[in-house]
This record gives sequence, C-alpha cells and structure tokens, in this order.
Amino acid sequence: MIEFINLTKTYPNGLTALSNINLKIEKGEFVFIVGASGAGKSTLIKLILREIVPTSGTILVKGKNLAKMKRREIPLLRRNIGVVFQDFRLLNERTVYENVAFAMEVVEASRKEIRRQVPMVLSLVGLSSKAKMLPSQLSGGEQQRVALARAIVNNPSILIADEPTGNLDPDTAWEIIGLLNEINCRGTTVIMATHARDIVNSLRKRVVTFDRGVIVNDRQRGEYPDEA
Amino acid sequence: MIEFINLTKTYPNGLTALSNINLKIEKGEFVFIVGASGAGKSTLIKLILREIVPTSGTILVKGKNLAKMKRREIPLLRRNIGVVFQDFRLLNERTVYENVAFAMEVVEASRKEIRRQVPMVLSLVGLSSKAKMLPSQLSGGEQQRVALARAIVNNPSILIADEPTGNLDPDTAWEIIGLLNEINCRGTTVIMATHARDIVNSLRKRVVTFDRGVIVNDRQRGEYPDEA
Amino acid sequence: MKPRTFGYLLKEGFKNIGRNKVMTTAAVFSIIASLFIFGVVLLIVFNVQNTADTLDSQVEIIVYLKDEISEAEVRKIGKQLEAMNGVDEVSYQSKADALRAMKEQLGDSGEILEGYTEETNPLPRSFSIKIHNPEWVRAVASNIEDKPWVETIKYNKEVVDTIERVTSAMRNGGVVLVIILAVVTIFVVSNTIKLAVISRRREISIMKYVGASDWFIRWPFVLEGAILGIIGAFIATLAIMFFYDSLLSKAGGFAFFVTLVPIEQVFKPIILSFLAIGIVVGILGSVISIRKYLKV
Amino acid sequence: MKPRTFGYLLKEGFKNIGRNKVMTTAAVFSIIASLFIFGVVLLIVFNVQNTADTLDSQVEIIVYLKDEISEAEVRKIGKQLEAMNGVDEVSYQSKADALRAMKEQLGDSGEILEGYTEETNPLPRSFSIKIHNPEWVRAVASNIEDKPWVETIKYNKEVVDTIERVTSAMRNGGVVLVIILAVVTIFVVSNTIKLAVISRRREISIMKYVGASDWFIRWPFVLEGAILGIIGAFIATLAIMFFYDSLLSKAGGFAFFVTLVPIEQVFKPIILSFLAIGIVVGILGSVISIRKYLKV
Ligand SMILES: Nc1ncnc2c1ncn2[C@@H]1O[C@H](COP(=O)(O)OP(=O)(O)OP(=O)(O)O)[C@@H](O)[C@H]1O
Ligand SMILES: Nc1ncnc2c1ncn2[C@@H]1O[C@H](COP(=O)(O)OP(=O)(O)OP(=O)(O)O)[C@@H](O)[C@H]1O
Ligand SMILES: [Mg+2]
Ligand SMILES: [Mg+2]
Repeated sequence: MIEFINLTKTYPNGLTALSNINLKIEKGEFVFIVGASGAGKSTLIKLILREIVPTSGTILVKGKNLAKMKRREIPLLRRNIGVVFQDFRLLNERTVYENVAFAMEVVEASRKEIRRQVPMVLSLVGLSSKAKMLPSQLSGGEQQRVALARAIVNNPSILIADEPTGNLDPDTAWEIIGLLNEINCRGTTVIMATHARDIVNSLRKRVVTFDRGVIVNDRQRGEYPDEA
Repeated sequence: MIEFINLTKTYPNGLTALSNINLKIEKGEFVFIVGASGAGKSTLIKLILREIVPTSGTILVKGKNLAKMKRREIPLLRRNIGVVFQDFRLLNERTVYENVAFAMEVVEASRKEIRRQVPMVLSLVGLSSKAKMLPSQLSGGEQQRVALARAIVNNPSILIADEPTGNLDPDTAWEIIGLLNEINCRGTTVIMATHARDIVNSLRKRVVTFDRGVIVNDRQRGEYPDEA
Repeated sequence: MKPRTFGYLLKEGFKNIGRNKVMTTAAVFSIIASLFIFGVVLLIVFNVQNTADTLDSQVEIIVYLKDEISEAEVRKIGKQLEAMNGVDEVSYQSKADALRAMKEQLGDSGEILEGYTEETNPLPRSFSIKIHNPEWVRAVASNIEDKPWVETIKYNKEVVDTIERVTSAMRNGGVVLVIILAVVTIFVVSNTIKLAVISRRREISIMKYVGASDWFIRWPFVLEGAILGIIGAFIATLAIMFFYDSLLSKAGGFAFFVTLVPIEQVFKPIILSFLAIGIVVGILGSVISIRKYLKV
Repeated sequence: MKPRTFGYLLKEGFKNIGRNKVMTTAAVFSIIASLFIFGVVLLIVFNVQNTADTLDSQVEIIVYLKDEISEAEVRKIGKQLEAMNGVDEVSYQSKADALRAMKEQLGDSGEILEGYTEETNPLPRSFSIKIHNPEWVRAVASNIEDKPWVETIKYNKEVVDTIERVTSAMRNGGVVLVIILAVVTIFVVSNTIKLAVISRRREISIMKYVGASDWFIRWPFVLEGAILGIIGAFIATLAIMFFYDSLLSKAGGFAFFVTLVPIEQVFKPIILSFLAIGIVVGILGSVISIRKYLKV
C-alpha cells in the first residue's frame, strides 16, 4: 500500500527530518508512529500526502511513485487518503456540516449521498448537535473530531491521523480509537502518529518508533517505547 | 488571586458553557482543570483573560472585577498572565526568537533584558537551536513549547496553560511539567487544563473537575476522575 | 465536471460574496471607483474626438475667380472642383453674395460700401471648398493653384497645420491615456482581488489538502470575480451617466469650443467597455491571484 | 512610551513592509495608480483654469465716439474710462487706425477702400476696454452707454455670457471632480490597506492576547501606512511629471485653444497634494482598518 525506500528528507534550511527510511505498510494494517517531539512523524505524513517531496529516495503509494507524480494527479491521490491533521485545518468560515460536506463535494458525490453520509459521520464522532456551528465556536476536542469526521466521510482506503487524541479527554479519546479500529476492521489502512502511551500499549498493534529522523524500532504487537 | 462567584457564561448561540461556577484560586496554587471535551475548560480560561465576558456573575483577578474593567486596562491584566493557548497562537511571520521577544517588547522591557531573558527561556524549553525558525517550520510539539516560552518569559504572577502537553511525547511532557512545577515553586500561580491522566495522578495537586459546565469535584491532592 | 458540481461551484461563488461582506464591498467599490475614473477619461476623449471632427469639417479653401471667366465656364469649374479627390462640398459665391457678406462682416461700418452696386463691385466671385480631412488640404490647394481661371487662392495654412497636429496629438494622447487607465484600472482591481485571495490563502490550501482539483478551487473565485465585475460595471455606468447628465444640463450642450457629445451616444460604448473590463478584471484578478496559492 | 519602544515600533513598521512584500507592492501600486489618475484630473483642472483666465482677459468693450468730439475731450474721456471700476486696460483707435485695421481685415479685398483718406473716412474713433472679470462687463457697459460722447457701444454679449457661464461651470465641475477623485483615491487606498490589515487580523488578535495596548499594535501599522504613502506619492509625482512633460513636448505648449500650463508651475501643488493625500490615506487607512480588530 505504502512503501518508503531509502527515503531522506532535508528541509531547505538544512535540517534533516528523516534520513534513509525504509518502511512498508500493507493494505489493512493499523500502524502507530511514535517518537519524541520533532522526531519526524508529521514529516512522514506530509510526504505521503505529497505536501512535500523527498530529498532522495522513493515513496510508493498504491504503486505510484509520488516523486514522479504530475501536479494534476495529486488531488486524486489525496482523495484516497483521509487525514486528521495535527492542527485540524478546518475551514474557518464554514460550519461543521459544510466542512465535512466539502470533502464530499470535492469528489463530486451526489446530493443524496452527501445528505445521507454527513449526518451519519457527525453522529459517529458525537457532534450531531454542533452541525451548524463554526469551528471558532467549538472546543479544541470538538474541532479535532470534526477533522476526523471529514477524514472518514469518503470511506478512504488509507486513513492518516496525526495526534488525533491530543486534545481529548481519555474517555473521548477511547471512543475515537474504537472508531479508528472499526474503520480498520472494514479494510482501511490506518496510520496514526501519537504520544498516547496508554492507547498504544493496550491496542497491541504494529508500532514504528522514530528517533531524530531514523526508525529505531518496528514491531508487530508493539508497545510505547520506554526511553526515559 | 482569582475568584469566580456565581458565574454563568452562555454563548450568543444559546449554549451555556459554564453555569453558576464558584471557584477560588489562591496565590501560589497549582490547579489542574480537568473534564471531558467541551466541558468548559477553555471557556473558563478565556474568561480569566477577558477574551469573553460573563453572562452573569463576577470574576475577580487580583481583586479587580473583570466585568467592570475598562477596555484600556485589559492589556495590563494580560501582561500579568502568561498563557499557553490550546491552539498556540504564534505569530506566523516571526521567528521563534521574535515571538518570545515580542511578549517582552509589549511590556517595554529594555533591550538588555530581552537579550538575556529570551535565549534563557528558549533553552529552558529545549528550543535554542530553533530560535531562527518560523512557526511553520516547527513540529507540533515544538510550537507548543514556543508558546510556553512566550508565556513564562515575563515572569507572570499567573500562568495559564491550556493543554500544554497535548502534542508532546511523554518524556518532553514530563520535562514541561517539571518546568511548570518549578515556576510554581517560585510563587507563580499555575492553572493547567489537561487530559493527561498520568500527569494529574502523579503530581497530586489540586484538581477541579468540570462536567458539562458545572464543577463536579474540587479537591486538594486530587486524581484524574474515573468517569469511564 | 458534472452539471451538479457546476451548480455547487456557482452557489459557492455567491456564498463567498455573502460570506466576505467587507471584502466584497471593498472589491466592488474599487471596481466602481476605477471604472468611474476610466469613464471620465473616456468621456473627455469622446468629446475631444467629437470636437476634432467638427473642426476638421470646417477646414476650407476659397478660390477667387478671374473676372473675365464667363458664367458658363464658372458652372463647369464648379463641377470640376466637386469631382476632385478629398473634396466634401463646394459652394459658390457671386459678386452680389460677396458684397452682402462683406457688408455683414463690417456691421455698422458697412455704410462705407454704399457706393457699389451688386454687379459693379470689385469683389471677385469665389468657390468655398470643404475638405474631408485636413491632411488633404495642401494636396487639393496645389492641384487648383495653377489653373488658368484662378485669380488667387486662400486657405489658412496655419490653422490647417495646427488642427492637423493638435488633433493627431490629442487622438494619440487620448488613446494612450485610455490604455494607461485601463491598465491601471485592471491593476487596482486585480490587486484588490489579490488581497482578498491572500486573506483566504489558508482556505485555499486546506481545499488542496482535502483533494480538490485546481479548477474546483478556482471556479468559485472566478465566478465570484465575474459577479463582482458585473455588479461594479452596472453601478459605475449608472454613476457616470448621472454625472455626465448633470454636466450636460449645466453646460447646456456646449462648453468652450467643444460641442458635447449627447448622452445617448456615449451610453453604449461606456456600458460595454465597463462590463468587458469588469468581467475580465474580475476573472483575471481571481485566476492570477489564486495561482500562487494552488501550488501546495 | 519609552523612546526605545518608539524605535522598536518604527523598526516594526519597516519590518512589516519587508515581510509582506506582495501586500506592500499592492498597496504602493494602488496609491500610485490612484494618485496618478488624480494627478491627470488635477492637470486638466489647472489647464482649464488657465485657459479660462486667458479668455477672461480677452473680454472687451468697444466704445465708438461721436465725430463731433474734440481731440482734447477724447483724451479726457480716455482718462475717465481708465479710472472706472473693473477696467483693466484702455486703448485708443484713431480714424487712421480704424481704416488700417479694416483694410487688414479685408485682406485682398482691401482695395475696395482705396477711395478714402486717413482723415476723411467715415469710420468712427473708438476706445477698446479690457475688463478684469467677465462678470463686470455688463456693469461697465451700462455705465458708459448713456454718456453723451458715445456714438455706439459694442461688446459680444453672447461670448461674455457663454464664457461667464462656462468658466464658472468648469471651475465648479473641476472642483467637484477633484473632490470626488480625492475621496475615491482615499477610498481605494484605504481599502487596499484594509485588506492588508484583514489578512493580518490573526496577528493583531494575538498581539492583543499577549497584552499589547491598542497603540502598541497601531503604531507599526500607522508608520507603515505613512511610509507607503510617502513612497507612493514620490513615485506618482515622478510618473505624472514624466507624462505631462512628454505631453507638453508633443503638443508644443498649446492644444486647441488651451494654453498649457508649464511644468514648473504644476510641480509644487502636485507633489504637495500627493504627499498630503499619500500620508493621510496611509495613516487613516491603517487606523480605520485596524479599529475593528482591536476589539478582542
Ligand atoms: N518546513 C520546515 N522547515 C524546516 N524544518 C522543519 C520544517 N517542518 C519541520 N521541520 C523540522 O523537522 C523536524 C521534524 O518535524 P516533524 O513535524 O516531522 O516532527 P514530529 O515528529 O511531528 O513532532 P511532534 O510530535 O512535535 O509533532 C523538527 O525538528 C522540525 O523543526
Ligand atoms: N464562541 C462559541 N460560541 C458558541 N459555543 C461555543 C463557543 N466557544 C465554545 N463553545 C461551546 O462551549 C462548550 C465548552 O467549550 P470549551 O472550549 O470551554 O471546552 P473545553 O472544556 O476546553 O473542551 P476541550 O477539552 O475539547 O478543549 C463547547 O460545547 C463548545 O462547543
Ligand atoms: Mg507532528
Ligand atoms: Mg479547550
């Protein structure tokens, strides 16, 4: 599904965020990406979305080499990937409903589908009552859940979540993780960057650990590493 | 130091985020504010900063009634309060150094003080090497630490942190908590809204628990509530 | 693109207008202001052009005939002159006409001419020749000059020269000014739109991240730009017409040596050019401004 | 405010300019464009004004004297006329002058006057009176009319009326146009600045949260606005002077009936008004635009 081969990313200012990464994620996997602040987790995700291009090496997503991808193919790539961004990236001038519906408009879904799907997803993340609010009228955790609703509304084949529980209380966080797990069971590949030790340790999924730009650990049924 | 008396906040759209809150925080206390997503934690903080005004009731900060405060007194209030916002609120077009220095320029600190204080605070949060970067070039956790550096640079008498470890790995999170603790020991009142169960449980400080706008629990040497 | 999607994008365009009221107002007012100024210059150019045309048609050559030419020959000469290249109109003045004209010209002092009869006065017969274009005056004059029946020939060389030079300078100047202003108008308006787009760069980049294609993002902006352009053009047309109408009614149809162009005649070119500029500027302004932010 | 703080705020103003290059360029160009257009209208108004003044000074009354008046009396009358209210200049035309003038006027047909001598011709002696202001023509004329030594009095009522009406209309129109344009210029520029501020509303609100006072936030914007205004004013002055200079050299100092005002004469009012507008607009634009976002 997703494969990194000898991948290195050095930012224009000379900082090497990822160096010589080799990683293969199969269809239907649930992978935790963990590591200290600044280890390169978000950089990895930005590469998959082709928000940035690698300095050297190859990324394949669904068999396509992103480095060689044409500009007009990028939207098609992104429509296959649902993303919960670390900073949410909601449209400030649109309501919660419109934010989620927008992701469906982009793929030219029919009005009927939108009317059916959006309320369903909103109730899934527990935000039915906030549908008509603007992002600025929501709490941090609520915004995070809108971002999640938007990410899953199109039933993407890959779901990427960058710190999707960072602003959530443990109860809500567990609900969200349950949701991700369910989506994963339906066949979606889930990649989640997180710092939530409890969650990683109790789910016993594959854990890939980054440290200052390199993979230091990659195991199935892993645990949150104890570097302390 | 800070006192809420029969305080109710209803947002213009009719949602009551806090209802009839009575809470007194003494000088030098370390208080955790916990509660589910949407419980009203950020609303409480916004009230202390006079970002919003209460619908009814009184807030006193350092003996001043915020509801009756004149517009031009607000800056003076805010200079006494260091805040780490949930969404960071960094100046995107300024470097890390400038973001922190800005908080000192505002209080008309001398150039010498700024040159001494800013690098010290940056090294305290572990960002000395990123001083010349823009916020967009930082990882989520790094941005959060810049926000913390800015909040403490003026040695405020009150430090408010809304989810200051939400984007941090456990190790970095503990370092930050250690920092807050130290600042608290030097006499600063610290108020921290958080979802980090581990941290709350091991610090054994005062914990105020919110649930849908009301205080359901307030105890010294408290624990993260188990609502699950 | 599905028709339903186009409908959605059009609706988005209108929604944007409603959503960003400050920005919309600013952009529309910029368009109106720029078009209004453009319109004022356009009106000045129209009027200069009109005056130049009027003056052109007043350039004439007067040919005084020798006294010995017979009436029959005179008639033949008239025909000949009319047939000449560049000649618009030929009018004959008999001895009697010449005397009457001179008396009139002298006014109260006309009594000085009492001694002459209509037939015996020493004034020569003449033809006045109206020339189509001042540039041809010299050619026509030199063509007639050497004819045996010519006593003398008169035309105001200086006036012809001046008009020739000035009208062409004015025309060129007017065209240059209109072009400069059109560019300036486009520039100001597209700047306004650019700033509006900049303040929405976050929105644009988020759309990209969600997988929207460039055109999907561009369309609402383009339609919004076009709508703003059209609204601005209509209001600007109204404003300038109102302005010109009140000017006309004040000046009573003429000012100095300028015959003012009636309002009906300027309405069509103005509204058409306004609409064209408004729409083009709206669309181009949007497309150009967005371009940079699509590269995410 | 400490002086060191002012220094900091000034530096911030300059930094903003460097930081927001697109926005700065857009704002400066808007200022230049608006001022340029404003300048064109200003030049038109100056020239109309100048022409009106020239024409005004050409309005004259001609007083024809009775033949029986003695030369001594004529001299006395001249003095009397010169002393009249509103009279600029009085010039005398003797019988000989009158004959010469008429011969000249008739040109080739002048031979018709051969029979008259300089003394015996029937043309009357006359005074031409230049009037300071066309509005006084009628008053002066009616004052002279009934004098016993007047044979007849002549002045072009229509021309006087027209000039009177047209110049005042033009003057009013010009003033109105300049005011409209000044407002429009201020509007366009402050819109530009407003959009620039809108796109920084987040920055402004963050400053508020950190405890900055309103003036601390406002100053860099105000200074930035003033700097942009000054830069824009200088470039616009250069551009308009270049434009007018090339126009002057093309038109050779006059166009139609308009005597063009020399460039030295327009430079000062233009650069001063440009600077004033630029600075005022820059500062006001910033202050007004920020106001809304300070309420956090
Ligand atoms: N645009 C950029 N330009 C320069 N350096 C950057 C840029 N973006 C990120 N970095 C740097 O690259 C490193 C890795 O960043 P990344 O965002 O991938 O970290 P992360 O693992 O997501 O951390 P966190 O858990 O704090 O979000 C950091 O040191 C960061 O400062
Ligand atoms: N400006 C607003 N207008 C209307 N409702 C609002 C506004 N801001 C917040 N709310 C609502 O008030 C409630 C409390 O919000 P608040 O931000 O205080 O929650 P919180 O405890 O900080 O939650 P989180 O842990 O998710 O950050 C939420 O239900 C939210 O939707
Ligand atoms: Mg990250
Ligand atoms: Mg919150």
